Amino acid sequence: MSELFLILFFPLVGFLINGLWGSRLQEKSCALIGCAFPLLSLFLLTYKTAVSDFYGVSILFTWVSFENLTIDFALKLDHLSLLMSFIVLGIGSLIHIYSTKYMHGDQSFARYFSYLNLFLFFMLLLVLANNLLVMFIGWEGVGLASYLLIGFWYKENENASSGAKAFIVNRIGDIGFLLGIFILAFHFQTINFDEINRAASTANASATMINLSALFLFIGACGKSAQLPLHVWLPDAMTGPTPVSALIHAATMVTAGIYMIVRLHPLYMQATAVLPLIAVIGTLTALLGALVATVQSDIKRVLAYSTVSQLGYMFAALGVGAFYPAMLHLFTHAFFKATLFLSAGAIIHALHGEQDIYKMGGLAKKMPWNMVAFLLGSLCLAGVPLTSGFISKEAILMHTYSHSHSYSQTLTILLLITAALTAFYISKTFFLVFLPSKNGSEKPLHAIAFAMSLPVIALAILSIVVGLFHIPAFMENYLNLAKSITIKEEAHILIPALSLSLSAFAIAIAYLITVKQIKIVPKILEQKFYFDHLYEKVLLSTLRAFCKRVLATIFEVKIIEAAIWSMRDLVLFSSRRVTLLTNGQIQWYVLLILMALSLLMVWWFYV
Amino acid sequence: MNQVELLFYGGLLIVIIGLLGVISRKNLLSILMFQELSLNGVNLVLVAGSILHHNYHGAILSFITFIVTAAEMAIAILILLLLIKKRKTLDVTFYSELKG
Amino acid sequence: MFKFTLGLSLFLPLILLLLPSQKERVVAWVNMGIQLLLLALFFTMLTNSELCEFSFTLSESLGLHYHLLIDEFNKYLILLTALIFPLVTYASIDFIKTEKKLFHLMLALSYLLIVQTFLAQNLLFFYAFWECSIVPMFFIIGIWGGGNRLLATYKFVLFTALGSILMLAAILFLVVANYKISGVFTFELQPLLRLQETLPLSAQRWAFLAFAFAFMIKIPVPPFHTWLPYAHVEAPAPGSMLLAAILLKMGAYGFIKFVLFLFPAVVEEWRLPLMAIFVLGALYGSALAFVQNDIKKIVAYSSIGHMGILMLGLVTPSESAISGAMLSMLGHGLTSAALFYSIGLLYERLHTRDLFHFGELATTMPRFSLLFFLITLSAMAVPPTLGFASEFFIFLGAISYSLKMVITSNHYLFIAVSGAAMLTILLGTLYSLRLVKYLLWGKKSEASLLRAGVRDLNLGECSVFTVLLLFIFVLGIYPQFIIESFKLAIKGLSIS
Amino acid sequence: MNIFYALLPENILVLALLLFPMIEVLKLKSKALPLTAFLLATVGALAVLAIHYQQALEVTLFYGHYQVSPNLQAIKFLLTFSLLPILLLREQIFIGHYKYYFLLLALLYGSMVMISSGSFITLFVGLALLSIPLFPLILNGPIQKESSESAIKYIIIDSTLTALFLLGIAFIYFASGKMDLTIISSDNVLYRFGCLLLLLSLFIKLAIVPFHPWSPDVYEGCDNRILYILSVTVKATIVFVLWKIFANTANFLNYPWQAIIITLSIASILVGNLSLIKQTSIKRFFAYSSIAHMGYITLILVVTNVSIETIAIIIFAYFAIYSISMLLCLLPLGNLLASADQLSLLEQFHQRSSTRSSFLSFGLLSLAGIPPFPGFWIKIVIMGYLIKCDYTLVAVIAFLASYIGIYPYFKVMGGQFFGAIKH
Repeated sequence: MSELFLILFFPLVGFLINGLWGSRLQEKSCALIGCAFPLLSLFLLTYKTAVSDFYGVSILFTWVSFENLTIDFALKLDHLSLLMSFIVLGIGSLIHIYSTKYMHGDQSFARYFSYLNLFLFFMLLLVLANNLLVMFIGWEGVGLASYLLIGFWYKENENASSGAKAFIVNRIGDIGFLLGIFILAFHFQTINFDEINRAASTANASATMINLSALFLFIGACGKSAQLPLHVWLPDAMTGPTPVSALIHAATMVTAGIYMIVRLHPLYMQATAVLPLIAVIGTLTALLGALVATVQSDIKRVLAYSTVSQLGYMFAALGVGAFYPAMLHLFTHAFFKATLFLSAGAIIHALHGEQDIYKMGGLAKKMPWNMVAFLLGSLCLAGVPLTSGFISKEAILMHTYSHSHSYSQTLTILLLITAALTAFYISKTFFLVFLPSKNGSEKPLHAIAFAMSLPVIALAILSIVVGLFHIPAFMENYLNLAKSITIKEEAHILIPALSLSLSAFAIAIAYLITVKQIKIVPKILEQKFYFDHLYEKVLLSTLRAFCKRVLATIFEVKIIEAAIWSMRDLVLFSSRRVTLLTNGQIQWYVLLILMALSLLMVWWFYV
Repeated sequence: MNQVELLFYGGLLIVIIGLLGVISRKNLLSILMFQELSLNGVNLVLVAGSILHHNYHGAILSFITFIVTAAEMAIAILILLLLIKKRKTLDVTFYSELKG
Repeated sequence: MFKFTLGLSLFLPLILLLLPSQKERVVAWVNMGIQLLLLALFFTMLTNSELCEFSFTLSESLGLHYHLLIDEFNKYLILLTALIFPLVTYASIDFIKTEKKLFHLMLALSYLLIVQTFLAQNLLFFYAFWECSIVPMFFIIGIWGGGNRLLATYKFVLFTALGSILMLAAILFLVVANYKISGVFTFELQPLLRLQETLPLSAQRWAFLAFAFAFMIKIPVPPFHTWLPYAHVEAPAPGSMLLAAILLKMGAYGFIKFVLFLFPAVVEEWRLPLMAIFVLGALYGSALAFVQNDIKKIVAYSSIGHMGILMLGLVTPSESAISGAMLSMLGHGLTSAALFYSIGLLYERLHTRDLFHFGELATTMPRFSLLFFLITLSAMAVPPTLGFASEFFIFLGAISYSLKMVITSNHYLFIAVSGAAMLTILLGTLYSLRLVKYLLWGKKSEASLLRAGVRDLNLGECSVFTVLLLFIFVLGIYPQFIIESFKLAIKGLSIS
Repeated sequence: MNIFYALLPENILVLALLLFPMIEVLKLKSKALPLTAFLLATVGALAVLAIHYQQALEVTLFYGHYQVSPNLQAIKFLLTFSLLPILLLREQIFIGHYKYYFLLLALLYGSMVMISSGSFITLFVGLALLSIPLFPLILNGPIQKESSESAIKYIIIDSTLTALFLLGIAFIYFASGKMDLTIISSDNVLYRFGCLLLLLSLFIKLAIVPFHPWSPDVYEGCDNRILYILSVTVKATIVFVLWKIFANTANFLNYPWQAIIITLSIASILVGNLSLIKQTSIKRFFAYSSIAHMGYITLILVVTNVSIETIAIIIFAYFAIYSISMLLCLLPLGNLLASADQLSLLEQFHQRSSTRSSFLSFGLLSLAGIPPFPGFWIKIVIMGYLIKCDYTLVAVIAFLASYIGIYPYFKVMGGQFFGAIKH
């Protein structure tokens, strides 16, 4: 059982070595250490699962024990967390190998690898947690690691500020998460997952408490997985190195929210009031993400917004109670989005940092392998049949369609539209980048090392393979999550037909647009629905102005200081008055005595 | 009203005149004289008391007051001499530098 | 054993007095040596967990017993003081340039007074040491302070003196009331505890107000906090380390010992207004910390925020909240000491405290920025640190108590108050990240005075940080053994 | 014979007093003789007083006009003992040891007579003896111009005081016919007015608020030894006399008396502390602080439900502590006050001589009433007794008034270390 902690602590050891002695070692050994430890834990994980069936909970120590609540630092391995840790470690190691070459020559190379290993440690902690607190520690740790990695090139001010923005938006979500933990701790007197799930399904759990805790946990998930109100940080997080975006902002970190909800799905089954909300927010985010992605010019921002919309898809699935399709989509999305990001990274690396797709062109012949990987990735994303993306997307659409609620029909229509839009913007990007065009730059391309293209190709193959060989069916009974929807029979034909026709139509339009170089950019999309404006100009500046003007000046100075200074002046004024009493004339003193005497005499007799 | 009350109110009147004189006069010497006057006024009251109560306490005390006032005035006048030598003036208003 | 340690801490100032004033380094190292010895003694004494007591009666008729007792509440505060003082002395070796011997004398004096205040069980002696601890701080800020230090010292002295004068009146009132009822004229805490049944509630309210007012000034709870920014900005780095780490805790400790124990009925009756005041104070403090441009002011206002949350924990009658508050006393003590130490280092190198004069410290001072970043983590309450553990427990207690209130007597205000309290985490993140952004990351601003020759931390300075960080992270990861010892203490507070 | 024995301490003083004119007549030029004579007399008196206290001698002489009892002897012991530190303070103006010590002995003799007086007559004699020797002492202050002015002021105030005091005695005698000190509560208007006059005239001597303006001017003029005598010995005798007359008539102090005393003493604490803030001269600073301190001690007269002896002990302890703190303040100053008398002299005092400045700060802190120093404990005792006979509100106001005083004391003390004793 203690191997579980070993798996967890290997990346931590990597972080410590690189962190403390990184600057002394040269680049090669840093890279070696950086990649070795994740691979080691991946190998240990596969060896253990293959050899002995060592699922179950292992407790390290009790973190705290009050009368009615004991929280212990425990890890748990079951099918769900095994799957997630495979994703994390698998994609993580590939990205480590990829970034050895990508970050080649960067002078704080060791620092980069230490942060990556730190991220892996916290992500594993989050995935393998047995109770909400350990998950929260992983949750915040992952936010911290993403803050460090986004602001990795801290020389430019806006990198640091976008890192800070990511961390702050995550913290807003985390406050919700904390509230959820407290409500659960108060109501069920425990925060272990299985105890909560068991207690939630019993009768005496009060509906309001369950709904409240589900809502707040969902707010936490929104913060982390960039759903509608709190999604602003993900596009800005692209200022970090591309492997970072691939690992953190595509495959692993952003999926934490979905994993949490799937982990607590019995609780969410009972939370009948919250599920529709999740579904609606999910769909809206999906739609908004897709819409904005269509007008993005920076290749990484296109992929960022597509991640936002795909996450929206997953949350919509969760909203309608289709937990398994959501996990499936998460699984497939992790692979093909990682492929897209890595190949985009390779492209940027080749074009010496050029990220604007309108300035790229004609890379098909120059980078054939990359083109194939990008093509496969975008096919999955667009949901073309026979790809893994198609299978998971169809599963979600079918479940939303056959969901018994009144609004589920509208949801399905919206999701179909987003599917079409996704197909449109990904194919537009593909055509713009790879089809020969005049504005492509003729500079000699930066050589792409083999170590960079290997992971890209591997991921591309994986994203296709995952779809075939009825792996989804195997996974369904492997995860045995609760199923509450029976799919209507007509859905099997209607949904695939509709989505196919729509995406084909979208790809055609995309081709037309790239050929004609038509560039129509509606204002509202341009401004990303004014969300950034809302946060930056409206919320933050009013808060700062409020604190500065109202609190700092009016309250602090005008009221409190003024009160103190007025007391001081009163004392000084009275002390001046009192000292005037002794004005030096003797006769005044004698007069004072007689006056006081007579006054007291009068008071004496009339009292 | 019989003799004793007359003596009593007479003495009281003299004391009050003495005190008022101290306040109003400008010349230091006259202030001292008025204080002497008020002290003697008190003697009258004391004597009136001893007449009323037929015992000699009041008389003894008035006798002692004579001694005390004499001593006080003696020293006071000597000090006045010193002041005149130094400050060449007896006006009270000049003796008011120490203040605040 | 207890007598020996107390005696040693008593005669520390005298020993220093005898040393020759020319050889400053000798004085400094003797002072630090003795304080380290005291730390060791206190540590050994506390770990074998028998409660040491020491008392002799000064005058029976007046009930003046010089009675010192280490109980669960002040055990860890004593350890905190014993830990912080050697660091402060070490810091003062290179921060204080003039009158070194006098400074070390003042440090020894305040060490003596603070330890006695924590241990005193006799109300009058508690008051005596509480008021006298102003004098060393008065000199520390006054002589070695910054620009307008006179205003800062007098504000500090007058504020705390006003509070303690009212407390003295309340103490006398209690003692005489006890005398009238039980015929025994004593300042001891135990007999006064029985007072809460007999004393009429209205009299208890007045006494409660006087005590609470005195402690609220010291903690600083916003309406009475204006002395803290002045005192912190003007105090020399060791002085503000001492002020933030220990003196603020005296207020909180006093609140537990003399308000929660003496007037539980009044606290019960006014629980909601109290919680509201503390939470508003915390929000106010953190909001102000967000807009300051002077880094010392930022940290000063942030400690107001943290202390507000700590007091919220104290007032909520749930076991996790109170143990969280005790933990946060240690946590805040360690973090604010480290923060002020780092600001002192920066000031000593660049002679500026303006936020925008820094930038790109990560490249010029890599070791400093790593340690500084870890400390801000604890200030922001990020998980593995002690800051997070304590705030987690406080909010856990506050939210579960308010939920209980909602269920039992559907009293919705409690939820609003503890909900608002959660916002302090967000505000905390905002100002800490702003601090880190302008200090560590970003390009060297043109106004920045960062010459190339800024030297990074030497071994000594790093060791100070590592000691503090060690405690922060170890206690953050394993707070159980401290929570364990609070269990029976909290029973005394008869919490549901 | 036992009359001579009972009066032995006073007789020793009289003998010494007689000795001094002899020295003048014989024109002995030796400087040390007056000092030794003074020392011999005081130490002899102290010894005899101690012996009397041992034997618990209890005698009333001269038909009740003169009492001798253990605690009276103890009080006399304190007064003579409080006079000894004068020798430590360096004198500024040399007016001839012979005259100086002669007047001191007369002063001491007067206070002894006043303390053990049995009736108003001896009381009046004592009062006269107490105040007249002070005229020449004040006159010989450091700066001739100022001290002469303060001497004349002191004379005029003192004579009005004796006039009022006598008037009070006359009224009491006229109304009751008796001269002994036991005050009875009668509703005879004249009698009660006489007692009021008596009380207030003694308050003038103590410089309680409405009658206080003379004391800062007088203090500013005289040199620091006389300043010490004025504020400690003279005021102690007056307070003990007040205690003798008013404290033991418990029923006497019904409503109006207590109200008067409380208002006056609270007012004097307030005025004393308030006017400390704007002071620039050191001597005036001590004058106002002594006004404030007198405010505290007169409060003790109001306490009724406690035995007379405890009040005497409290007054005893109060003046002992007060004299110690005054000494702690005056000794370090030494001849600093000879030339100028500005508070600004004290700036950077610490740099000049650290030991003396630390003594001065101890003295100032104990005057301010900061805990570990004696000034604080005695205040606690007084306030404790006040609250015991439930004057809680009075105690709280007294605390707040003393709080105002903390700033000036800290300002002066701080000034030594920080420099710039500006407001």
